[in-house]
Amino acid sequence: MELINVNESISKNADFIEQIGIESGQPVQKCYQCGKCTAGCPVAFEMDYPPHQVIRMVQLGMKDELLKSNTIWICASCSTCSTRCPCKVEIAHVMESLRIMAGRSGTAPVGKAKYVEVMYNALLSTVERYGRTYEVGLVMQNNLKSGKLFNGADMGLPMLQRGKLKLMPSKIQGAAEVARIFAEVRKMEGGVK
Amino acid sequence: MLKRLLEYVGFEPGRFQARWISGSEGAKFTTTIMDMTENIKSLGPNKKMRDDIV
Amino acid sequence: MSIVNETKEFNPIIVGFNCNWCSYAGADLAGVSRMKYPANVRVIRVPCSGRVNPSFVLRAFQKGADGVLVSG
Amino acid sequence: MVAASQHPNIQLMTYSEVTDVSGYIGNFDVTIKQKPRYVDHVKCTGCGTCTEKCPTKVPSEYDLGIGKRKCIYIDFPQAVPSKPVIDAENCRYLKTGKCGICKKICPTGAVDFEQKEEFITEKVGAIVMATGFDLFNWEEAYGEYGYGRFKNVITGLHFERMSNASGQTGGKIIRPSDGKEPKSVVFIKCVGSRDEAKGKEYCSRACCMYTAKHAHQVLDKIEGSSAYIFYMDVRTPGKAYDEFYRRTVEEGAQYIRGRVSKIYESGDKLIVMGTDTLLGKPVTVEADLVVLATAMVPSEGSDIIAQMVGCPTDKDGFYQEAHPKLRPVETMTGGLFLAGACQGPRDIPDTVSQASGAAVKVVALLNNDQMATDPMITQIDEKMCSGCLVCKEVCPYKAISEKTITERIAGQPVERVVANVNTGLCQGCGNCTVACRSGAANLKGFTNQQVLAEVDTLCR
Amino acid sequence: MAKRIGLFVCWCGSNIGGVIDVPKVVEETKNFPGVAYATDYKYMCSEPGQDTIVKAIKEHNLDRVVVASCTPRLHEPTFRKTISKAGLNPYMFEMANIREQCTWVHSDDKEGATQKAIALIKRALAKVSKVEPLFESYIPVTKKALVIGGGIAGMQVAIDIADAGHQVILVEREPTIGGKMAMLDKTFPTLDCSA
Amino acid sequence: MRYAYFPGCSYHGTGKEYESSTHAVAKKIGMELVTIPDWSCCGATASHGKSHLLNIALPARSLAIAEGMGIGEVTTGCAACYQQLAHANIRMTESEEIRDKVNKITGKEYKGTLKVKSLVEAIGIVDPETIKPLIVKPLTGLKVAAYYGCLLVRPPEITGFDDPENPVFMDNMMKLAGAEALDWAHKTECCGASLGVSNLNIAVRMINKILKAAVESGADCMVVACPFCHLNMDYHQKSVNKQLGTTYDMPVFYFTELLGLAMGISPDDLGLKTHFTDTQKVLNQVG
Repeated sequence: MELINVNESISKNADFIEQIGIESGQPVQKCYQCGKCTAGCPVAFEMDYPPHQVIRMVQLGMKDELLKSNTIWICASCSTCSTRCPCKVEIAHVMESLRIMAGRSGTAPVGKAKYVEVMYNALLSTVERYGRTYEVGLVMQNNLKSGKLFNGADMGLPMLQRGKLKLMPSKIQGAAEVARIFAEVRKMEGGVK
Repeated sequence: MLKRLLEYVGFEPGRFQARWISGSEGAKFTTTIMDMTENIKSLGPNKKMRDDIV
Repeated sequence: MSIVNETKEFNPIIVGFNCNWCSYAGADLAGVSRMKYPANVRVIRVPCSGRVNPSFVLRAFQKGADGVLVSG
Repeated sequence: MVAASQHPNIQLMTYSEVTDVSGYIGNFDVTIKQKPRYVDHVKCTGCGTCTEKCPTKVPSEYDLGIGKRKCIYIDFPQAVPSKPVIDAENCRYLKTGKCGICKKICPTGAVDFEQKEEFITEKVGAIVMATGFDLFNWEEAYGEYGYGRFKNVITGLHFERMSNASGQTGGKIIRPSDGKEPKSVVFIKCVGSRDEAKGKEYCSRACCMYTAKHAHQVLDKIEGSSAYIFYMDVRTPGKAYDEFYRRTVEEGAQYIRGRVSKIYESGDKLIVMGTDTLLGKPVTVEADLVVLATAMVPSEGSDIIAQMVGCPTDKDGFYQEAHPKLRPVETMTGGLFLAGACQGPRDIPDTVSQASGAAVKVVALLNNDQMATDPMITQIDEKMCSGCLVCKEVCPYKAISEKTITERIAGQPVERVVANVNTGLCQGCGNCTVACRSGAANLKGFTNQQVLAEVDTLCR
Repeated sequence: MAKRIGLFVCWCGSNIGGVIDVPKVVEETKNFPGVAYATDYKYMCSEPGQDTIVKAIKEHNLDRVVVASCTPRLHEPTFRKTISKAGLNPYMFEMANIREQCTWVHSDDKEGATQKAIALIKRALAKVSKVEPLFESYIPVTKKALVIGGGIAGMQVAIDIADAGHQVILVEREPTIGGKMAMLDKTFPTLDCSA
Repeated sequence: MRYAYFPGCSYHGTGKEYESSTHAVAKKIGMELVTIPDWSCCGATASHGKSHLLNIALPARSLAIAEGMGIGEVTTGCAACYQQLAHANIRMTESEEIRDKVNKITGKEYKGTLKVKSLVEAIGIVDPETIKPLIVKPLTGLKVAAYYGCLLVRPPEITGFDDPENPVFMDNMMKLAGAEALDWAHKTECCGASLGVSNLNIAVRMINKILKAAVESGADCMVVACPFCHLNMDYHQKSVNKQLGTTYDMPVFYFTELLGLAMGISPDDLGLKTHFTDTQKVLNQVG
């Protein structure tokens, strides 16, 4: 097991600890590790670090491990943890901020986390192009990128039969406006992919 | 209220502070003094109300 | 009364009105713990921050204080 | 309890409430309301015939609703005084005028439906607040634990009533839903305590120990049982406390470090969803009974008494001591002392020591025929006082009253109201001197002139 | 009558004397209006230190005293007693806190600390020039106590006061005393019965 | 009762029957739903993993358009859209700084005058006396497990209309429709949402837990108020059976569908044919 030098970790990543506090707006230092977040988390079973450990790692400045962890992507943002936290830490917000930071730092998620990221990107890129989600395009792009070519292919036919899939994307009139939103945000934040 | 009065006569608000510091908060006292000193240094000397200048 | 020498580094005079039970004790504690802070604050002990009459504060400014701290 | 009731120097007034307090240290005037008991306790011998025959049954407050009591009742067999009272809210006779069985059968004729509430006034030199605590109302806050909808989720106090031999179950621990003996019991600590979001930020101090005791009782009394305790920290700072806790662990109690996120019913079991933070994994436990260690909060009505006697409270409603370390049993009001959980959560050993501490303070005061007062108090210059009495409003100690003086103006006697400071009540805070517009109020030892001289010198 | 102030500056060993220039401080403050006598001593609160004060009051006919040493929260009562031994009203007294709020916190700025000590002593001198004798008043005490609440705390208080020979009224709103404790089964850590 | 209506991207996709039943029921109870012209995607669960600003700006565009319609309140059937809109609305009303920044990004002026309600709330607050006479075919005897999921009720700072631990709005509506609303364990457990797309093997375990609790409670069917919940509970039920060897056959309805049935709207008009689990046995049961 890896030995962690605590003073080094905290001093090296002081900026990171502060940044997470600012971006998420959450009083991460208040956490006293009761674990209620993990106890109620519906996806904890798939995470490499359970939610309460993620908060602990933020407190200790373990940036590299956090940004590489699959937890921040597996988190379904259901906010069960935030709702029940005795210290009023909205853990789901912290997870979001970590995802955003991971994206910014170019840390590529792997495995299951990768699929989540690919799906998010696929969804957003259809939105950027058409203004709305385009399900067929989304699934196709998702599968191409995630390498799971036939994922959900068995879903397509029954969906189609029930009229639940439109093969062609519907572009809204204001699609350019939506694209502009993406562009502006990129300009402001400098390099959101 | 006093603060508003002071501002009214053109006084920089940083010069007057009211703080709650309990008997167990020595550190808070220290930081309050340090912050205030810095703050007032940047404001410069109090010239507005001094008897000898007015 | 001395006029502040503008060429020297400005060292403000801060007058503190400290409650005997709270912040005066806090200031003592800072001493006991050997903390360090600038020597320009001078404390007047009052029985309670409620004792501080606004006129005291105004008087301090009139007489040349650069800052006043009332703490309870 | 018997010691307190039989002491020749103690006048015991049960079923009574303090309704008014005035005066100051050494000289308080108090009014006490004696609620009607409808039983003459001089005539009553405590034979208990009436409680046997009373036809009305209501849930027992004493047993927290687990059991029932009669309408004319004694709380529990060892109660002091061991004489019954009639609960007017539920008594058939008092509500409808019919029944009166107790009156008919009482061998000494002690039942008296005509009793009215009485007010007694007393003069005392010191007052001790010992109003105790209540349990945090978790049913209102903890939806994830079922809002009290699950019968087999109970509090530690309920558990005490079940394991107490004089309780309704005769000391048998059962599941309230079906009366069966629980084999798997889960304890959850810090319910309401250390929970800023739902309850109180503070630690309730006694729960770690009584939960260890409960776990011990489960393992001791129920054969083949298991006890699981969800905790964040085990706090055992008392003589022989940690040894007790360790013994419970060695007896087989499973301590799991983590909070419980949710409890739900599945069949006749309760599923407890928690975490083992030491393992770093979520866990579930199947339970027959869940016992919550709920937070201690100030007892109901303690705020009313606080207002009556002028006792400051902290942000959680506990009575505020004069100084947490140096004057823990005194208050900022002279002659008013604190004992027990009304000042903050504490266990029995601490309560007893604090109570003795408060007693010494009272005795030290009462040993004197008269007492010196601090001279650094407010002085009113009656000539300057305009009688506006703004000072009276701002005084936190209710030390200022109005007084009528007679002056001679142009040879004519004229009556005029001025402020008057009670030297026993004034604590020398000086709030009045700031409020005083005419400059009549001055604080001896910290006069305006003195402070201004200090200011002048310092700023030079 | 002209005021005759006595000023006593304490070294507190090296606690004060090691940081500020005590003789200089005395020199700078002894000409403050009203000061009739000024001196310094190693430990003002020690018995010889207190004797110095008593002697000086008598010899120099002082009517009020300033001691510059530690926080008044520590030794104000001590010195009040000292000067009343010398026949002064104990309230004709003021302290300047040049330890906790000066030398201890400014040991890295000796010049600043010295200046501050002078200012603080002058403050005390200014205040003491304005003080007047104060007298305690006396109020009678009713020898009876009221205890509100008949739980474990209330019962214990009542018994202890009663044992000391005073009357106690113990008020409980429920029909029985005992409070929460009476509801308990055995009590930790000894598992003895609660009732 | 007039609302600016935000259909959400699944309106003619996977959540088609929600859309049709919503309009059918709204018409019955006299609720006017005016679709926000040229609305755009709210960002769903994807944008908050990308950028805090984008996450507010995407829904802000639709909010700005809706504000221009002069209707004070916005509603949407989709729980995810609801939360995105409500979240953006709160952030933009709370802080002028964020509002100005976001308005600059969208190029549209949103002043922050709107109220955002979920469809559950919008219909839930309708006076029961208005709905009662419309119930012509009460769902007598039908045992319903109302499933709220996450985003309708959490986090309470944003949603706040119903209890996050034991919500009752849908239960009350089902009772109004004559059905029996069951008290069951997992009303607000998360179904996995988009994990159903990206990592189905994770989602099936989450779905399984919820379905199991619903079956244990003795429910004849589940009722939901979110296209994602529906997709996971309904369509992926079969995936759960396949992957975990279970044999669930639990019909899953949108609450608007069951309300519609009770109001006598034909199953075809409600779009009941397009479910993946068989709805026939429930239809038979309620006649």
